[in-house]
Amino acid sequence: MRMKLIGQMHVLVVEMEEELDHHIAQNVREIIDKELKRTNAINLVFDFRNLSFMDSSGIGVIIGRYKIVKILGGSVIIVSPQPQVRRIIEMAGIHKIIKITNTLDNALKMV
Amino acid sequence: MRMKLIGQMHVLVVEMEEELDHHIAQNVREIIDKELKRTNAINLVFDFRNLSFMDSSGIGVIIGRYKIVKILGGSVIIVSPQPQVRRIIEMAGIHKIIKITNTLDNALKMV
Amino acid sequence: MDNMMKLEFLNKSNNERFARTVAAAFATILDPTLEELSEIKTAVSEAVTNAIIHGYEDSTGMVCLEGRIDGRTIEFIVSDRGKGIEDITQAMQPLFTGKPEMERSGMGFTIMETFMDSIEVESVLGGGTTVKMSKTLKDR
Amino acid sequence: MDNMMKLEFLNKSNNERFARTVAAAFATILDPTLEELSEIKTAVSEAVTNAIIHGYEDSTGMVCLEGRIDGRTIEFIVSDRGKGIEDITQAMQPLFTGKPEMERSGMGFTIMETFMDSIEVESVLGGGTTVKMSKTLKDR
Ligand SMILES: Nc1ncnc2c1ncn2[C@@H]1O[C@H](COP(=O)(O)OP(=O)(O)O)[C@@H](O)[C@H]1O
Ligand SMILES: Nc1ncnc2c1ncn2[C@@H]1O[C@H](COP(=O)(O)OP(=O)(O)O)[C@@H](O)[C@H]1O
Repeated sequence: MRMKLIGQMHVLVVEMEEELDHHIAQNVREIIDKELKRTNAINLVFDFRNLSFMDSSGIGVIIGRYKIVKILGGSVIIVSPQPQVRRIIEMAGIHKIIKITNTLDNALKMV
Repeated sequence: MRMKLIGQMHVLVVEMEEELDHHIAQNVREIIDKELKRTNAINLVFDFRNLSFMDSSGIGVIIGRYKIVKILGGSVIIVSPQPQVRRIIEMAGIHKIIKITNTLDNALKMV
Repeated sequence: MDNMMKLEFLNKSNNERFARTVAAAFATILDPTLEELSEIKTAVSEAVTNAIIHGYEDSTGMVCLEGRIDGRTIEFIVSDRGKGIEDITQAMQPLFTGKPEMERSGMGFTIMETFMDSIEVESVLGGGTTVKMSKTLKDR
Repeated sequence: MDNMMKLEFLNKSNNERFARTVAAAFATILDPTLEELSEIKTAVSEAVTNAIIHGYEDSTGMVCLEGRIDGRTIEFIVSDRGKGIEDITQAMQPLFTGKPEMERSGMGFTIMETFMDSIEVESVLGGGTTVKMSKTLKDR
């Protein structure tokens, strides 16, 4: 997992790698929440380009962050989920409340 | 596994893929021996470029074919073994009796 | 039965990935499509994660993953000897979770049902839970 | 002990690849180098192949692959309940094989010894064979 802050837009970009399951989720959650507090970011972009697998633990991570960011008045955007990840996202109905787009550039225009 | 015959040189080129273990070896042996008979080839080139794994069952396959080809008066050449495969070959001393080279072109010049 | 395997492992969360990799490696024997393989991996990941976090919670125990192949049909049985499920019908409802505080989504069983052809759950309170899932792969 | 797993599977030759993939997936928990991973995969492949072809020959039986992790040390135990080895010292000699007609090279034990840090073989004639191998991985 890598993170970068785009300060003037208050966007935290989280680039996930490999596989997001319950084991990984525990860490990811903590790190993102700390970073949101530390940086005063209010928008969150999940860059899923390099995420090859996600199970329902990932749904919990996304929805949990969505709730926090909503309270801050910002939004969550998902970039480029691979087919397996996209199916999980759609099965959970996440695409109805969170925007999905193909490139990081697009995501940054949408926040 | 793919095979091609270079008729005027009496060379049978065997391109191995994925992993060569005891399970695969049983088949490989039979197919090569049949093809040597059918085509009257006397030289054998093992193209190992795309072989990602080999265990000691592969040693048996190589040495077994070496013995047959020697009787026919031809030679065996190994092309481009990956590191794991090369280690097994060297551990078994195969490199002392069989030539190893980097390209198929080189191998064809060497038969 | 054409093939079978049985894997037991500690209920550590870093074994979740290990267990679904094993399931995928076993399924590979049937030369599945990429889609079938990722469905199997996901379904097994859900069942194994449940055994680890809901079955055992903070206690130590072993999780069992059995695989069976019969023709083009592959079956996985994930079992634990943990706390068991009180109301299976409720547990299997989409979005139901016993652990909202852990940000569980309650989608685990729904994913297993969607990605596999059939699923059967047996559970004994205090005795453990067994989830049996099967899927018939496309002829190749 | 930090982690453990136990895998049992039928003595079918298409499980050789499955078993070494499982060993590699278990070792992956320790984040090994590519070289360490391929050494482990090869050593386990040799032991499992031996159980299948020498242990059981044409009869049906189960092969067991256990894995244990302790710090940076990983141990694998491959066992069968097959015919056993009469003379272990002879069996472990480089180039010795009981099945030259199958084009076995007699290099299996030599590869296990070279790729792992230690190997112990126990065998009971008619009772089966257990090969225990361990390797301490580089700190990362
Ligand atoms: N192996 C198990 N042992 C005990 N309870 C379980 C087990 N598997 C599932 N459950 C119960 O069923 C509920 C629903 O499971 P699931 O649909 O996978 O959603 P989630 O894991 O997100 O809670 C769990 O929250 C838990 O209460
Ligand atoms: N699990 C086993 N059960 C019975 N005999 C075995 C077993 N493993 C090894 N052996 C004996 O030891 C010999 C040497 O084994 P190895 O060095 O792996 O070479 P290879 O498999 O090429 O014969 C075998 O040929 C066999 O006779």
